[in-house]
Amino acid sequence: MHYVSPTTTDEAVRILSSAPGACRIVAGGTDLLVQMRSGMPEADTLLDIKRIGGLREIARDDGGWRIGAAVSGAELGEHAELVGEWPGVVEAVNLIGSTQIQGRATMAGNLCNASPAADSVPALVAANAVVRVVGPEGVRDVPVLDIPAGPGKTTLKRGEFVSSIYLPAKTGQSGDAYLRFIPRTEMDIAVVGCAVWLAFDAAGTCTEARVALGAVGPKVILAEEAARALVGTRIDEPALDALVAACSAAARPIADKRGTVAFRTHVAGVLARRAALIAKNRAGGAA
Amino acid sequence: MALDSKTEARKFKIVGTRPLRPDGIDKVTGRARFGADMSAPGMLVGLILRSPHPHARIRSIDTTRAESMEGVHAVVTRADFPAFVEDEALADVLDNCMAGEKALYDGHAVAAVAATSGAVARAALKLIEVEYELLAHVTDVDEAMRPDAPALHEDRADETVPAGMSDNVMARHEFGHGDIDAGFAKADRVLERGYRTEATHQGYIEPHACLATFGSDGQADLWCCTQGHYMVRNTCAAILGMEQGRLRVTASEIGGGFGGKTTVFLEPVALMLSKKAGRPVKMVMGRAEVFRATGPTASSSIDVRIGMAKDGRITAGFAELRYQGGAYPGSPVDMGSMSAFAPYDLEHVKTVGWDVVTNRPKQAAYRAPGAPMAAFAVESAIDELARELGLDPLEVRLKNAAREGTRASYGPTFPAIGLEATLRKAKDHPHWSAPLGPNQGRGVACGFWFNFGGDTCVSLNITPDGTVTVSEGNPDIGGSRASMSMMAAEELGIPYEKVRTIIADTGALGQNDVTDGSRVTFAVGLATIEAARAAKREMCKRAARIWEIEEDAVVWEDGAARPAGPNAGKHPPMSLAEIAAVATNTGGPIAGHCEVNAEGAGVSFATHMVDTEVDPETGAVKILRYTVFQDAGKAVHPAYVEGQFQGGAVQGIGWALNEEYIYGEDGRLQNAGFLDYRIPVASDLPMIDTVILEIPNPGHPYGVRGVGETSIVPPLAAVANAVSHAAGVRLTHLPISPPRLLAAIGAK
Amino acid sequence: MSRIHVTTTINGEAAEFLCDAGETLLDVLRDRLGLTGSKEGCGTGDCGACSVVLDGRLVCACLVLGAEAEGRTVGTIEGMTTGEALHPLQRKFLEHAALQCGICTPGFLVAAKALLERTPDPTEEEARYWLAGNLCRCTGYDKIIRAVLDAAAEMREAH
Amino acid sequence: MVRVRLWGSLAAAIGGQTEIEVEAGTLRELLDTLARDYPALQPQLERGVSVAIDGVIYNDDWFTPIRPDSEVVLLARLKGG
Repeated sequence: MHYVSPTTTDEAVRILSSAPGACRIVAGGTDLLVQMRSGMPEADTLLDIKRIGGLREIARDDGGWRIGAAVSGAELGEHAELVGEWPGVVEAVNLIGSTQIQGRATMAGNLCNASPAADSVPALVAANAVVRVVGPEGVRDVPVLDIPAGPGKTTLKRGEFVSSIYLPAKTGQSGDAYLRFIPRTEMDIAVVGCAVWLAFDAAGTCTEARVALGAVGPKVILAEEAARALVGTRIDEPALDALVAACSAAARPIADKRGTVAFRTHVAGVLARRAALIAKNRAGGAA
Repeated sequence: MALDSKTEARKFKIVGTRPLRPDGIDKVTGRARFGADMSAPGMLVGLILRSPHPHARIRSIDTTRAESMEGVHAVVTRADFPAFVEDEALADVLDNCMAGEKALYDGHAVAAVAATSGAVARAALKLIEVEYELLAHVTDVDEAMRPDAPALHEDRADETVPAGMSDNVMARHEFGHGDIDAGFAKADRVLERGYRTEATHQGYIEPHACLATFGSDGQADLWCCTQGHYMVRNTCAAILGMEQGRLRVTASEIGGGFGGKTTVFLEPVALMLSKKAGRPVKMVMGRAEVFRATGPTASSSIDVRIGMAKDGRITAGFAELRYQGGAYPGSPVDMGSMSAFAPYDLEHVKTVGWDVVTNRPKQAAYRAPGAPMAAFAVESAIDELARELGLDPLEVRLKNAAREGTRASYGPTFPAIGLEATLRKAKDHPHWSAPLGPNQGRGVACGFWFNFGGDTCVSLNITPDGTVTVSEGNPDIGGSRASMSMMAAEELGIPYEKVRTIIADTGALGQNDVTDGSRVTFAVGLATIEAARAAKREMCKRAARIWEIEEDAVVWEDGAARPAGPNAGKHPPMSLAEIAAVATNTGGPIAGHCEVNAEGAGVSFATHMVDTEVDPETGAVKILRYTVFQDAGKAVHPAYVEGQFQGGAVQGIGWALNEEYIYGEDGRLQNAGFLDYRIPVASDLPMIDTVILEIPNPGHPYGVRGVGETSIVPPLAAVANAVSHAAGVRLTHLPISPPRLLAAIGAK
Repeated sequence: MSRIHVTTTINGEAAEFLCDAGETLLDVLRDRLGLTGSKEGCGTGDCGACSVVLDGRLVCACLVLGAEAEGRTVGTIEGMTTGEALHPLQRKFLEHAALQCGICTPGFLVAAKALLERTPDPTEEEARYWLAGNLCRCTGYDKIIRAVLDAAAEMREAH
Repeated sequence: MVRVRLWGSLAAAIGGQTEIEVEAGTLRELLDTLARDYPALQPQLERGVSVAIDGVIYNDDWFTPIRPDSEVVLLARLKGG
């Protein structure tokens, strides 16, 4: 096994494309090292991206935010401006693991680990975030929704890795929120997760909505029916009831050690309602 | 004489205060050495190969490829151990440490290697070829009791088991007195209900670890984290067929045990690897191994029938308890059956317990083994009856409370006990009358546990400068070195700081029983006091010789020998330090020691009160407030007594709400890690309030009762009662995980 | 397989070691440098017993590669004491009997110190959430939280 | 004579007697006499018992005195954590 820590993306892409055997990216390492311990992936090369220039930066970009792939959850949480604009995304990232995990774990890693229960992914999907992928054939920008392919699988091609995630410019009256259900108050994997992003016109009518569900399918679900239930409403009770029904209908969960099908289906709706109200409040509409 | 009260009325100077613990600095600076913190020159790393199958016959094990790998110094299988171990229980321990004919659970050890590094050892494990013949398995207690269930063993059942039952039923236990049918006939209301609890793990943060060095002269040394290094010595010697005196065991600092370190797992294997390799071998379990292969407690299925009169008097109680204790006989169902109704004064009571084996890891003791699940069932039923009859649950318990003179449900008549006092304190406490909000509920429950005594040795040495060292043989799990130093200082009349207590290795003292059964503060404390008294007698003797007066004309008071009787005041008192300074001249070094089978341990009771809030939309439960009321007899170091109360309560909260062993259809453990085996974290909890009661134990010079275990007995029921009230639906299956609670709310 | 040579700073002192690519910082600290104060309770970042500070960030040493320490600074429990003087947190843990077995104590102390450096006046809730990644099975956390809040109060007064 | 109370499983082993009288002044005499006079108790005695004498539980101390008027109760062997 080899450990490399290149300082440029080009160098990283070259190693990733040419290193013999399996090459694994080390960003925060909080999933990778656990998997290595359980003997799961036989990595031949560990490629640490934290020393690549720019990958630990949070930068303004075209009114939105470009977040380097090696930025930790703790760094995101300390960025007041970002938190002000995308509180739902940041709280989703900050929910991952403990304080110690936050010191290391990255949003890009959470995405590329491709767990159906990843907390940040529904929030990124709701935020319509875009992933910048670098690889042997250059750079491409991909919607977050298109990165996970299924449990543990991504659509990244050999030699590619995520260099940053872009959160679009916050528009007028808009707000996002993410809620998850866990049995304890901390330290658990989401049994259900739900993110809601809402935009309103000056009259307080919802003009746009994105609702995403986690841990209720093999990958994150963009619940378009649920979003339609909200658009054109003032997020009133009938709209919320429709949202709840649509989220429960969109959920395709399995039963496992963390929850039953019935539980996940029901709680998906419960969380959607609660998250929608928080998002509405954050957008400036009185909840 | 053993039958009389040993407790003296006295005013304590040190006992009851809160000094700093003697091992404190080491533990806050990282210097303390735990099981995995020791190393030896030339040390090898030992690792275990474990069965991935819940039940399989081991047809063959081929270790040749592993043995020939570079860096591998020894490979061990069951064939390396003695073929026959006479004691059946010890034979089971060996079989659990290294499988014989069959692998009996997912995680059962089947082979081990010692190699120059962990990486080499891991690679070597992959080269061991085990041929398994897969067998049908069973992990559920009720399923295992069906006559057609896959059988783990043949002909292992006690004579107590009726013919025709499943081969997995190992023993039947029955306790009680009176005529329950007559009792039920007098009831105004009879409640019958079934309860289930899932298996939980002790969850100590320190995985098992040891370092073994076996010399070619047949002498061996072992360093390990254990609740009883004398037990480790005796067990390993028996399993390895060696003499006890040739094995010296040193107890490391121990990172939690709660009963789970009262047996051996790695130690005999490490010794055997070291013997074969001719080098020291260190073995440290990973967390997944701890969950898969070390002592969870039993899971249970319990049916309760209780009759109650309109005024709250319990007219009869019956419980049938079925515990699976993993792959070998010995679940604590007997203890559950004895303790189920122990808090109550019942004319008619009967319990029947069934000990059942399943394809799960061999259960190990867990804090008041067997009692928490029994208390959950009985205390839930009493709570439900009280509600139905419109009675105050504390009043109902007070009305039925066992007190001095009550014939216990398990047989004997109670001496002075503190249950009633805990109930009265609970009733008067502001917690009981505090208002509750919507979706909130309050629960109470009582709990009982025995205390143990047993073999105990203490050697107390007076140094030439008048400081004191106490050597004892019980690993210090939660501050016992502090309490021993306190009792020695109290007895000698010297400052606490003048006494230092250490845990001696097995070569230094006689036999000591395990740190279990809440016995240490009681039994080692008793021996420490006796050792101090012996030293005082010797010091009085020395003073008498110096003063040239009769020995019995000298008394020990306030840390000094003083002439008494007709000689009173004729000589200035001689302090401990002054006597120590001339010890060489007056007969040689001064020591006191005590070797005793400490009998006369008391029993212990507690009442717990908890407020919970339920989220009716998700089934989430929040613990809002918690108060423990427990009798400590005499709290030697109240801070550590509180700590025992709080720790037990929180372990019980975990058991009640989220902790459980989850097995798949394939018989494999699905949550062998702290991520999905969910012990409570700091943000799950409020402060845990404690009220210490002191009803002296007549069997101890200071009135001490063990406090370590009782605190885990009431919380399962207390939490379940509180959640049931908050949710408006009775919860009978622990843990009350959110999916389970939400389903119950949905079904009401 | 060649080992990696790492030069780093541990508890303020220059340190260097050789390690394998897959070796964790926790293994390096414990097995190569003899710093056994950081404990392994799980090896998967779930218990916090191996908490250390890496470039000012609280992390689990079991989830950091030894090789990643190159050129960085590492703080462990062994660096918490200045000479003979205990850190106020260490003293308060003793005074409040905030440890029973003591295996989780180094991790709690390192994590609590990181908390108080960022939040000198934490609420009970903040302390509980910050420390949620540190498991303690003995105490029920009550005395630990009290010790942390008391140490915070004392440290604020000293300033 | 000392009256000894048996727990349910033991009582069943000797035909349902819940109390028996034996001649014993110490714990050892008690256990020896029980083993001799009630062979059906032998398996349990070998597995180990605890004995409550006047409400206090004793395990193995042979010479623990038993008064004629003592309350003596046989118990399953205690195990703790």
